[in-house]
Formats: sequence, C-alpha cells, structure tokens
Amino acid sequence: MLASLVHTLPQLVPADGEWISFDVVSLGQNFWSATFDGLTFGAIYALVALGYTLVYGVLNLINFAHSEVFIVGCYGVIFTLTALGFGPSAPNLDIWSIVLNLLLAMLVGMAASALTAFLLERLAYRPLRKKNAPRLVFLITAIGASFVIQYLFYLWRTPNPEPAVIMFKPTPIFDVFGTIIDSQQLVIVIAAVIMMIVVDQFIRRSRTGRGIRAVAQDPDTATLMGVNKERIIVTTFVIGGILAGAAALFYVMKIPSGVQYNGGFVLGIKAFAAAVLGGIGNVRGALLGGLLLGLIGNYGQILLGNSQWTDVVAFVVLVLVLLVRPEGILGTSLARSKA
Amino acid sequence: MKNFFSNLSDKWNSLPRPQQWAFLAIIVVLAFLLPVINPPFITTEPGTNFAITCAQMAVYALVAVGLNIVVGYAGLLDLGYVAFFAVGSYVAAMLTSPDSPFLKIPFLWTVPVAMAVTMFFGVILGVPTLRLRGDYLAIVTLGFGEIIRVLATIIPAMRGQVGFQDVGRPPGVAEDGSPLFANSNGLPWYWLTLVVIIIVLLLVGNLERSRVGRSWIAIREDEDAAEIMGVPVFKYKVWAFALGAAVGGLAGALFAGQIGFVNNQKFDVATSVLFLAAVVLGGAGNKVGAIIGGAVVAYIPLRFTEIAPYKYLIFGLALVLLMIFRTHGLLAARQRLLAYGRAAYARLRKKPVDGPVPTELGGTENKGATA
Amino acid sequence: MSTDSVDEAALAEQGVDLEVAEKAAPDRDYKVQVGDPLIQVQNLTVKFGGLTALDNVSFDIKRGEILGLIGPNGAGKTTCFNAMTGVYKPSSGKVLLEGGSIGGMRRHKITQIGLARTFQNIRLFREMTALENVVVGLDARHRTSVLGALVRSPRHIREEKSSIERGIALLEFVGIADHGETLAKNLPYGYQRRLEIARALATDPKVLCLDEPAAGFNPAEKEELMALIRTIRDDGYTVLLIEHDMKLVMGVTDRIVVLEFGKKIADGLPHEIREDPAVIAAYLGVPEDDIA
Amino acid sequence: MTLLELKNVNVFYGRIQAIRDMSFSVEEGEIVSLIGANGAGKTTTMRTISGLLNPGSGSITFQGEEITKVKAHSRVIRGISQAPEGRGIFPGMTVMENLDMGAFGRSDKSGLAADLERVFDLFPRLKERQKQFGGTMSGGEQQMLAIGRALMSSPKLLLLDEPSMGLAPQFIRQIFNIITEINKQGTTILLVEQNANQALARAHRAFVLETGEITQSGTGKELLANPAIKEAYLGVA
Amino acid sequence: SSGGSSSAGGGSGVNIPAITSVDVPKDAVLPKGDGKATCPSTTTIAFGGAETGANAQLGINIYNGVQLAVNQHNEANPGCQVQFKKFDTEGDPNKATGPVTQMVSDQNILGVVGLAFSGESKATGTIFDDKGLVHITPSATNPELTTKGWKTFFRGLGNDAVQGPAAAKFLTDKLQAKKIYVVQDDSDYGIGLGTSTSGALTGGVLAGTEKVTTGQKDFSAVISKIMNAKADAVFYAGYYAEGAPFDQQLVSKGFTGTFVGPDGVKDDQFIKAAGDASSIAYFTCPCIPGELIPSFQSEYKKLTNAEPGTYSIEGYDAATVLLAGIDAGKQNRADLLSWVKSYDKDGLSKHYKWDDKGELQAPTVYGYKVENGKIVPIGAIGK
Ligand SMILES: Nc1ncnc2c1ncn2[C@@H]1O[C@H](COP(=O)(O)OP(=O)(O)OP(=O)(O)O)[C@@H](O)[C@H]1O
Ligand SMILES: Nc1ncnc2c1ncn2[C@@H]1O[C@H](COP(=O)(O)OP(=O)(O)OP(=O)(O)O)[C@@H](O)[C@H]1O
Ligand SMILES: [Mg+2]
Ligand SMILES: [Mg+2]
Repeated sequence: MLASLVHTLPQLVPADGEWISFDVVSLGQNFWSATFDGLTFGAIYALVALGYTLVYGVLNLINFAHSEVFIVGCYGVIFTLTALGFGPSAPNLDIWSIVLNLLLAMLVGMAASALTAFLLERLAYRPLRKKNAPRLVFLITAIGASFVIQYLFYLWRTPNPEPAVIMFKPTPIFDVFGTIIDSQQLVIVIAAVIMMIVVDQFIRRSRTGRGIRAVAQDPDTATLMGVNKERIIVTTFVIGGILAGAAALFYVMKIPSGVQYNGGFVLGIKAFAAAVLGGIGNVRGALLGGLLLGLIGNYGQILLGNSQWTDVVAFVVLVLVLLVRPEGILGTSLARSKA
Repeated sequence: MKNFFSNLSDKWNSLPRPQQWAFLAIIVVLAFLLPVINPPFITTEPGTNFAITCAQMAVYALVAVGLNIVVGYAGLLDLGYVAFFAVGSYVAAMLTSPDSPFLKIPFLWTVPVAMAVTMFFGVILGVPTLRLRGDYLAIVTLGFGEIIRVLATIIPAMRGQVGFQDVGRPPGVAEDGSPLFANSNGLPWYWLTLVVIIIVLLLVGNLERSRVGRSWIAIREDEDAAEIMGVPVFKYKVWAFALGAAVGGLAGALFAGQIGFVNNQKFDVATSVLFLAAVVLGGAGNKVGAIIGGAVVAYIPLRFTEIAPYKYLIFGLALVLLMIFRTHGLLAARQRLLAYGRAAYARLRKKPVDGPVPTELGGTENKGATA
Repeated sequence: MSTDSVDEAALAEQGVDLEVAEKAAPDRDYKVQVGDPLIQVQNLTVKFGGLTALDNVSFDIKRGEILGLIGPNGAGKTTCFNAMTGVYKPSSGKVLLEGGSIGGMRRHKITQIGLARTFQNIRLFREMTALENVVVGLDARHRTSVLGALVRSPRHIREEKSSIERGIALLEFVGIADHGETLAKNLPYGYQRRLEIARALATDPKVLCLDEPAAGFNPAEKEELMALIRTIRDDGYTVLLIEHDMKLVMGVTDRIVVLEFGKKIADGLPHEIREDPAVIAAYLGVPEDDIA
Repeated sequence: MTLLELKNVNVFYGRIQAIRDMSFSVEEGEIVSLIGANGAGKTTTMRTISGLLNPGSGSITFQGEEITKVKAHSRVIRGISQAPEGRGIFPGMTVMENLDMGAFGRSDKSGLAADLERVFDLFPRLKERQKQFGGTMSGGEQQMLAIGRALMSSPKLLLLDEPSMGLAPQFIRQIFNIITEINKQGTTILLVEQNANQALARAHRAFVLETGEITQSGTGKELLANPAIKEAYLGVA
Repeated sequence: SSGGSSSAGGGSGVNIPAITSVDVPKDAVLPKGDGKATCPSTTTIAFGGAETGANAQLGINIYNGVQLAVNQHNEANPGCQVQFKKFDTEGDPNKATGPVTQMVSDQNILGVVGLAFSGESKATGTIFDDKGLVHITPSATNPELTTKGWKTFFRGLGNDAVQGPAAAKFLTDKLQAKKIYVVQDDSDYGIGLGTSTSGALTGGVLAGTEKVTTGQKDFSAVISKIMNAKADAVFYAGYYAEGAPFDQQLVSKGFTGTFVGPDGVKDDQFIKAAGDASSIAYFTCPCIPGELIPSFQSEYKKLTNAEPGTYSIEGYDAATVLLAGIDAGKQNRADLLSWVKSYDKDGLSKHYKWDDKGELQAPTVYGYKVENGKIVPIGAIGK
C-alpha cells in the first residue's frame, strides 16, 4: 500500500515541468514594465492599507469591511465620471479640464467612502463598543456589514461590472530602459505618496494625531486626559475612508471596468496583507508594505508564468518576512510611533 | 432574548447532573429527528432539500467545534482554517475518486487518514508561525489558506476547478438497492455527522476540563503570565492547531463524501471567514455555541434561496444584528475548566471558610490527626 | 508522603498549619534547614540600550529564608526578578538554582524547576475563576498528556482530583476560599493580589518571588499579609520579597539586599540595614517614625 | 463653596452593586480623603466622578452644574482631572509625550512651561528620562509620571487614586508634601489612599467606605483618633 | 505600442460583414404546440443554475428563455398549465447538491433545463441519473460531461471539443491571425476550451499561452508578455467578468490586434464593461443568434425588457423539447426521458437530435463581432 502511494506521488508534479519553471528570460524582458505597474498597484494597496492600519491602531480591530468602504468609493467615482459625460472612450479634453474632472471625482469618491466608513462606525461598531464586546465580535460584525454593503450594490447594480469609464489616454512621459512610464502611473504613485506623507505628519504632529495615538494605547486614560474618544474613533474611520476614496479613483483609472459589487474583497485582503507586511498600526509601514507587495506580486507572476502565483508569492514573502521580523518590516505600531 | 439565554445557562448550571443528562438526551433525540420532522417554517424546502441542509449544517457545526479549539480556547485568530477543511476534502477525494491516480481505499478509512494528514499540516503550519502574536498570526493563516487553495488550482494532480467526481461513500444499500449514503440522501449523512459531532464533543469536553483546556484559556488570557506559571505555551498552541486541524480535516472528509465532488471553489477566504463567524456567533470558547453557530451560518443562506438575491443581504444583516444584540454570542456561558469543578464549587459555596474539609470527592483520605 | 516522619508537635509550635500545608504541597519537606544557598545570583548585568538597569549584582538566597530586595524606584529590583525568571536575558552573569544554571532555560521550565513569581502589575487569567487560576499553577507539576486528558486516563483523574483538593487548600491558605468561584477579573484588588500568591504557590516552587505584594493594601491588610508570608516561609518555602513598605520589610524578612542605580549597596540583617548610612541616604531617607 | 457634590449615587457592575446610595460633597480648597478596605468601592467612586462609569441612579454636580450625564472628556475640560489607579501610562509614548497628554484638554496654555518646570522639579527622574518610553519605566517611575501628568492639566479638582502605591519611602513623604502644596496653591483634592495615616493626617475631611457605603465621616484628625478606625485601617502598631 | 502595429491587426485588417438574418427552420417546434394539450395542474418543469453569484447573468438569460417558453405554452394550452420552478445553485458545485436533490425529490417535476455550468453539472449528474429525471443543459460545454454514462443528461449545444477547433480555424482562416496568444482562466470551462483551442493552433501560429484567475482584475503582467511576443490576436478562454477588463487593459496598453472570446465572453456585459476596447473583439459561440429571430426577440423583450442574451434561445428551445413531450402525453419521468432520447425535430435555433451519450448530433458554432457597441453575428464558422 505504501509502495503504491509513493509510486503515485510523482503525479503531483506534472510531466511537462510546469510545476515550477522560472521564466527568467521573460522577467528580464518585462522587468521595468512589471516594476512600474507593480509600483502603481502598490500605491493603491498602500492607500487602502492605511485605512486598515489606522483603525487597527486605534481599536485593535481588523476592519474587514474596509474593502467595502473602498468599493463604495469606486462607485462614487464611476457615477460622478459617468454623470460628467465620461464613457468608454477617452474624451478629448485639455489637461486642465481633465484634472478638474478627476479632482471632482476624487472628492466624491472620498466623500462616499468616508460616509460609508462613518456609517459603519456609527451603526455597526459603536453599539458594540458600548457593550464592551470582545474583539472577535467586531471582526464578525465587520464581515456581516461587508456582506450587507456588497449585496446592497448587488441588488442595485446587478452582479455585473460597471461599464468602463476612461478618463484619459495615458501619455508616455519617460522612457526607462525601453519601457515607457506613462502619465497615469506617474500621477498615481506621486499622488499616493504625497497623501501618505500628509497623513503621517498629521498623526505625528497634530493634536488630533496625538489623541489618536493616546486612544490607541489606553482609551480610558486618554479620556481622562480630555480626549474625546468617540470623536477620535470616528475621525480615524473617516480618514481611512478618505484615503480609500482616493485609492478608488486611482483604481478606476487603472482598471476602468473593475468595479463590481464584490470587487473590493481581493484588493482588501492584499491591502491588509500590505499593512501587516509593513507592520500593522504603522503609517509608513503601510506605504512600504503596499509598494513591496505590488512589486513582489508582479515579479512573481511573470517569473512563474501564471497569475495564480501572484498571491502565493506575495503570501510566502509575507510569511518569510514575519518569521524574521515578527512585527512587520517597520515593527512599531501607530501607538508607539515617535513624534 | 438576552435574558432568555443568560437565564437558560444559569438554570442549566443549577440543574443536578441526572436532570442535565435527561435534558441532553431529549435534545439529542430531537436533533436526530430534525430532518424527519421537517418542521414547516424551519424547513429550507422547496428551495433546497432539508435533509441535505441538515447534513451541511452538521458539517459546519463540526467545523465550528474544531475551529473553536483554536480561536475560542487558545485565542489564536485563524483566518485560514478552511485550508484544513480543504485538505481533509482532498484526502478523501484523492483516495476514493476514480479521477485520482492514487491508490483507492474505502471511504471510511479516509477519515482517519484525513485527520492524520491535516494534523500534520497543522503542525507544519503551526511550528514556524505560532510564535507570532495576535493578528500577525491571522494574516499568516489567511495566507496559508490561500496558498492551499491556489496549490489545488495549479498542481495538475489536484485538478483545479475540474475536480474529483464520485468521491467514495460509506458502505450500505437502501431497500431499493441504491447506496444508502447517496449524495442526494442527506439523512444518513446527517446522522453520521451528528454521531461524529457527539463523539468529538465528548472528547473536546474532556480536554476542556483538563490541564490542556486550562492551558489554552490561560494562553488566551495572558500568554506571558501563562508561560511564567509553567504552561508550555508553544507546545499547547501547536496542540490546539493540530487538534483543530484534525477536526477540520474530519469535517472536510465528511463534506467531500456527502457532496461527492471536490474542486477548488469552496475553499476561499470567504468560507474561512464564515467558519470564524460561526464560532463567534455561537459564543467563542463555547463548544455547544459553536455547534449552533455553525448550523446557523450554514442554514441562513439555504433558508432564503427562494428570494435568492436577498439571501446574503439577510445573512449579513443577521450577523450584524446578532452580534449587536447578542454581543457575547448566542451561548455566552463560559467554559468549565475543572473535571470535578461542580463538586468543588458546591463545596466552596456550602462551606464556612474555616470549617473542616469534607471529603466528598474521595480524593484524599481523612487523616484525622491535626495539631 | 506520610505525616509520621514529621514531628508534628514541633511544627505546630512553629505555627505550621499542617493540614493546609500538606494539602497545598504534599511532597514538601517541612523540616527545612535555613542555610545552604538555594539561589545564587552571580554578577548579573542587564542593559537596556545605554541604560544599565542592573550592574554586576551578586547575592545568594538561602534555603528557607525570606530575603528582602529593596531600593529606590528604578533601582533595578523588578529587572532583577525578570532576569531571574527568564523574562529578560541578562547581558552577562548568571543565576544558579541549587547549583545549576537557569540561563537560557525556557520560562515555563524555570517555573517547573522551582522558581515562581507574582507580578508587580497584577496579571491573572481574568476570565477564569479563582480556583481555576490556582489549578493552572498546579498543572505545572502535573504530567497528564493531551492523549491522557482526551481519554480521561487514570492519571488525569487522579491529578484532577488532587488539583481540586490542593486548589481549595491554597485558596483557604491565602484566605479567599469563599471567592473560589468568582472570576478573577471581578475580585477586588486585594483579593487579586492574594490570588496571585496562591497561584504562584501552586506551582510548588522552591523559591517564591513576590513583587510588591502589599501595594494597595492598608496597614491592617499589610499585617495580615505579613502573617501570610511568614506562614509561607514556615511551610518550607523560600521567599524573595520586593517591597517598599519598610514596616513590612523589616517585620518579615530574615535578610535584606539593597539596590541603588542597579548596584548592590548593602546586604545584611534587617537591623543592620536599618542603620546602614548608605541605605538611609539612598533609600530610607527619613527618620523611622515618619513612615508608620 | 461646594465644588463637587454626589447625591444618592448608585453604581453597578452588571448585577453587582459597587456603590450604594452614596452622598457627599467636596468644598473648594479642601483635601478630602476616602479610605476603606480592598474592594470597598473607592476606585469605583473615583471613576464615577471622572465619568468613566455611569451611575445607575443619583446625581453628581460640579461647580453647581449637574454633570451626571456629561462625558468624561468634557469633565476634564471643566476641570476634573484624575491620576488613575494602575497609573494609566501610555506605554508607547515617551515621558515627555505622556506629560504633554496631561495638558491635552487644557484651554489656557499660558502656565504650561511653568507647570512642566514644577513637575520636573518634583521628579528629577522624569527630566532625566524625557525620551524613555512610558512602558519601560519602573513601577515607581510610572507613578511619578502619572502624578506629574495629572498636574499638567492644572485642574480645579484633582482625583488621586492611591498616589503613593509603589513609591519608595522617601518619595511617599514627598508625595504627600506635594499634595499639600498643590492644595495650598488652590487645587481641590479628592484622595484615595491605603496609607491611611498620611491620608488622614493631611486631609481636611475624610470618609470611610465599607462595601460601597460611607460608614463614617469627620475631619481627618477625628478619624485618626478613632480607635475603631485605628484597628481596621491603621494596623495595630 | 510596438505590439500590434508591426503586423496587420485582425480587427482592422479583415472585415467580416455582419449577417442580418438566420434561417429559421420552417417547421421548428414551438412551445405553444397545437393548443389542445391536457395535463394535470401539478405538472412542473424546472430550471437549475445560478440566479446569484458573479456569473448569474448566464443563468438569468436562460431562465428568462425558459419562462418565455412556459408562458407561451400555457397561454396557448388552457388545458395544460405547466408550472415552472427555479432552483438557485449559485453555479457552485458544492451548493448544487441540495437544490438538485430537492428537484429530483419533487415528483411533480418531470424535466429540467440545466444545470448551467459544467462544474455543477458534474457534481450532480449522478443524482439526476439515479432518479431518472431528464435534464437538458443549455450551456454547460465541458466535453467530459457526456462520458459519465448518465442516461438523463442531454446537451443542447456543441461542446468545447467542437468550439475550440472551430475557434482556431476562425482565427487562422477568417481573421488571418499569424501570432496568436491563448489565455485561459482557471475554470473547468476555460481550461478545457483553452487546451482544445491551443491544441488546434498548429503550424507555429501559437505565440504563447498564459493562465489567469477567476476574479482577477489586473492583467498587466500577462499583457506585457503579449506585447513582448508581438501577438496579433488573443484568444481568451473564460468568462466576460475577467474577459472585459482584460480586453480593456490590453487595448489601453496599445494592443491593436484582435481579441477573440468564446460563448462565456459573448455577452452585452462584455461590451459595457470593456467600453471602446470591445471594438476589437470577436466571439465564437455554439449558440445561435436568437436576436435575429424576430418573433423570439420581440417576445423575449416584452417579457424581460431586455434583449435576449447568450443561451436565452437555448433555454427556450430546451424547454420547448420538454413541453412538447408533456403535450404529447409523456407525463411521467420515464416517458419524458425516452421522449427526449428519441427526439428528432427542429428547434428555433437548430436541429435537436441526440446521440446515445446525450451530445447533439449536428451542433453549429457561430461567429460574432462587435459593431457599434452591439454584438452582431457574422455567420456560422464551424460545422
Ligand atoms: N525595557 C526597558 N527599557 C529601558 N529602560 C528600562 C526597561 N525596563 C526597565 N528600565 C529602566 O531600568 C530601571 C530599573 O527598572 P526596574 O523596573 O527594575 O525598577 P524597580 O527597582 O523595580 O523600581 P520600582 O520600585 O519603581 O518598581 C528603571 O530606571 C527603568 O526605567
Ligand atoms: N469590572 C468589574 N466588574 C465587576 N465587579 C467589579 C469590577 N470592578 C470592580 N468590581 C467590584 O466592585 C467592588 C469595588 O471595587 P473597587 O475597585 O472600587 O474597590 P477599591 O475600594 O478601589 O479597592 P482597592 O483598594 O482594592 O483598590 C469590588 O467588590 C470589586 O470586586
Ligand atoms: Mg518594580
Ligand atoms: Mg482601588
């Protein structure tokens, strides 16, 4: 019996060697484009990851519904752009009207996401906090809320993806080693990084930021210092929402037809992984984790020749990093980040 | 509702043992008869066959009991538990399905094999990762779950979405000559799973009321303090993982047999998360609660298939509302961690502090001579 | 073991409550000799970044004594404890228990070979009852395997039964038996402290380390605690005590070690320490009557 | 003038009643001590006054205004500050940041530098360790930090829950001197202490709490002289 | 931008005109029958497939077709009011067992249209077979399904083994593609179709193969490979949910070749989601353009307020087969099963006659393209 088991084992490895074949040539050919695309996605992950990190820092809660906060922002962006007359073909607008329209869409996306985050906090989490619910209960509520939001959109928008909305045709900007970096990639990465820096400075320097950190460490004592805990918590959710709304615009730019009722889930998980990779609760960690995860996934996919590998590679790297640095790359949490 | 449940557990605990057993017997009999009675409002028909619903509820309940060991007792947040369920399913499928190149063994033999293999996976996953704290463990387990699913997709021998058909079944034929454990015959599967649940419950109960259960809870409460009090923290974490995994594998094997088909679609993060919801919904740390939670999570979507588009909306709302109104789960009664705790507490309650020590436990003989 | 070999009358004279002592620690040798060093702390140094919290400290704890460890705030007392119980890794130096080094040993092993402690900030298992908390401590000496627990092996049954006997006895010993069924988190502060002591005792330690056990007690309660600590010693345990309350320290310890800025500045009998000018300067700082 | 007044306050933890029908008042400029055994309800009283716990019934007034329903953080802004039992240090903030947090709810920033100076004078150790994380300070150092932080809010009413806990003898006396000093500078103080001798000696008035009820009250001197109290709380020397 | 421009892009280079009508068999059987049928009021036919889930649109297309057939039948036959029941499987093999068991245990159900997908069909075929309940799938195309020895399974359209080679031929002959990249998803369907298509692409025209995942949204890595290979045509074996963003991203990266998708991609949703990029798309489908049959199109639109979708007409035809049997007095399962087995008549979309395994004897594959934001047929492309 054992012998025949052993005999059949090699069947796990396919004959044509597809199991693991490193397509190094392909990686070489596609290296730079993989890098730039990876960075763009990484920037989007990072913005969403911040929402996880901030809420985690303050409430010690994995806000599983954050992926829905993000997807609502995407709907906001799509609806605005459609209303502004954007459609499946890139419009012929001058740069300023494009920028204006994009800003408007971003504002709406941010508002939609922030409002969702706010409502989520008010309707789902606050009642639990009042009752001193254990942490896991928040997690499950988040999951329930996630279902509710998804299926509201499912019922309203059907299970199909929203029609594509194309904002502008990316124009080549740089040529790096034969690979073209286009305006879209540039806009996304730069804008995301700027936003992250602003948030980072806000948490470190502002009074509210100090309040956030205090609540993160000891909510009761923070209250005794005059910190309005409830307001801090809401603020945190809203900041996370605003960033998710920004991410929504970039996501729609990148994948104009990717908005679907359940479209946030996978991205949400990646963003959460990014947050952990960088060190959950750490603002800079989210940026680093997001960019890294974007890059690793893209390289892995090209190297191993199957998009399935994206996740495997990403998670294997995550596990390896955590084994070496159990608290993520930048370890210290929001609570501990120095001023 | 709140009072109803908390009174219930109070009342329950105040009942004498024989009465508790009698009640339990009634409940068990009712549970066995559930699909036969097929109660009108409760039934999931005509959308889905109720016996099959029951069988699936039972599998989920079993899963929840297993996950409860990991999450409820040891406090290890495992978001990839579905991986063990998957491994169990695949073991059963690959050792019985004609689509598999492996040698074939009778279905019932795959059950212990599945448990052994998943236990092995539990240890493999646990040893490197269980030193991580809290939510870092959560993401690593989530990743593990994804990796198992993706491997099932890309390793050709695992047959991806194509899957394995005609997974084996326990022996036995019905009167009309068809197999007793046909995929469409939920009843025997339900009963089998129920029997398994009862056995697992008894065993888990034994663990709970032993140094093992106490160690788990101590780890959950304060890992450092537990270690300093002499609890081999790492060892018991790995045990929790391995035992939880084994139950998950067991459930997976039964599930594979009942469905008769295994492919990679079921084993995603969303399912993992549902399992977790089952545990928390029931009341983390409470094994009876886990059973109810598992059953509820499996039941709600099947109950509302007639209004198909709304079923997950209802499910989500139910989760949120249940958590808000039953914050500590449906059955929040805490676990009892002492094998002879009832007698001990009774003794503490009755006895004036300085009185002589009664020897009703028979643990030590009365020495009589005190200075 | 049987009680025949013990001179009961003599023990009773010493104030040993035999019944409790036997139940709480049936394997203990009651007739302990104060004398040979049980724990030797040798040149222990602990550094945190640039700060040397413990600087080349050496002292012995002798079998059967109550050793006081005192010193101003931040002197390194808790750090010394943590280094002894494996929470911190010392930068250099070592700790010997009965001649064997415990350096590098896993924390639960250290407990199992006989070093138990309480925490300066209470760390009970909050969702467990008082009795269960104590039984977790008792489990350190138990040997039921997971398999044994699963099938309720005879050893499991035996150990469970003795756990309850000993657990109740320990709760009685520290005086909170009638709160045995209360969840630890719901116990008043003082009872939580007692429970911590009971739980530590449950591991049947050779040395019991108490970190400020009287913090938050009023003087009357402190006196009860002093009595309790004496009883513990009389039951055959060795005790290491960190405490700021001089009355308690002077009243209960057999010997005192004084730390300041991570260094040992004195080591002697209570009355010697009380008059030691270095200690007065560094720590006591005030005339006696002002403290009481 | 009456600064703080509790009327028939009852506080519950779930089904457990921790405070029974408690009424007392604190006059402006006083030091009032609460003493009682472990579990008597002292901390519960403090947390109810600072707003971390909501009374099941009864009312609390501060400066003549009803504050029973006012949120804890707003009470801080009105001038009630608490150094909590167990210290409540922010472990991940530095000593300096912890002190800054003390002034979080403070509206007048004018005296801030002077107050910081005063805290550093009282506890030079804090000045030395400005950059150390609160969580790594020793027990006693944390206690100093907690008191220092409470002082940073320059409150009207300062609630101190066992300020001497964990302090070395030389600091204990200093702490009580500081308390008297702060009081002389105009801050009203409600003090919970196990060190009943000192607490009673320094207090203008004091209450004895037993299982959630006030059983005795009087001036500090009176209670100090009361033999029953001596036996129960001061220990027979 | 170097990808497509060097070679003549199929989309721009070759122009295959749209057809505006298909031949409807003159004596096609229609649901209304002769109007004289009688049957017990309990007589029921059922649909099983995804009503919810990400690929629900296919299921919706089908049951609307079935609903239309039942409505027409009942209107015309006052003496035979057939009931119609829907069972939601979410298209998930693991969820299908319960509903299917329920179907087979409801003795009033005489025949079933479904299940819609290959995976779920595989998981439940035995249950139908055990209980002798005839079912005609209007959309499951995995060839394996007819190799299981089930007596009750019938396929109302050509399988992937037919479509794959047809698609290959379409690509090389009609579209004149020189370098074809085959991308398949991880579904049963995508793998089968992808393999059979790339297998049929002989003579060095296969530029490479690539795999993507169900639920994937970002295809940049795949696309950079395609661009580097300078492919002039891409065949995507999968569903529109991934096909649309894939096509869209392909075009936005400068791809100017042709995009060809199978029946799983051929859906209005594809055009909606891919936007302008869909103009380079062609489709292959073993399905007939129901919208070109005016009677069907207008009735369908009246019922659902939407154009007929992929497989609507297959659902309609399959239901018609069952209804015709009921009308002919085959009012128990065994009779209806043998009725289907020996059926040999035209339906609206094609001739229905099955071999002993349950495959259609003469399936056709149609080609489609996108014109002015609409999917239009370009005629039959396979036998
Ligand atoms: N992890 C750490 N990082 C940096 N400094 C530390 C750390 N732990 C302790 N210290 C410092 O080491 C010194 C000794 O601390 P320790 O806790 O041992 O004091 P202690 O003697 O117990 O004082 P107390 O009586 O106040 O509890 C203190 O100054 C403290 O701030
Ligand atoms: N969270 C809680 N849940 C239930 N009961 C509680 C809780 N906190 C305190 N209690 C109970 O309320 C009573 C009063 O406790 P409190 O902490 O106010 O006492 P205290 O006078 O401050 O005692 P100590 O001197 O020990 O600090 C005690 O019986 C205690 O057990
Ligand atoms: Mg200390
Ligand atoms: Mg207190």
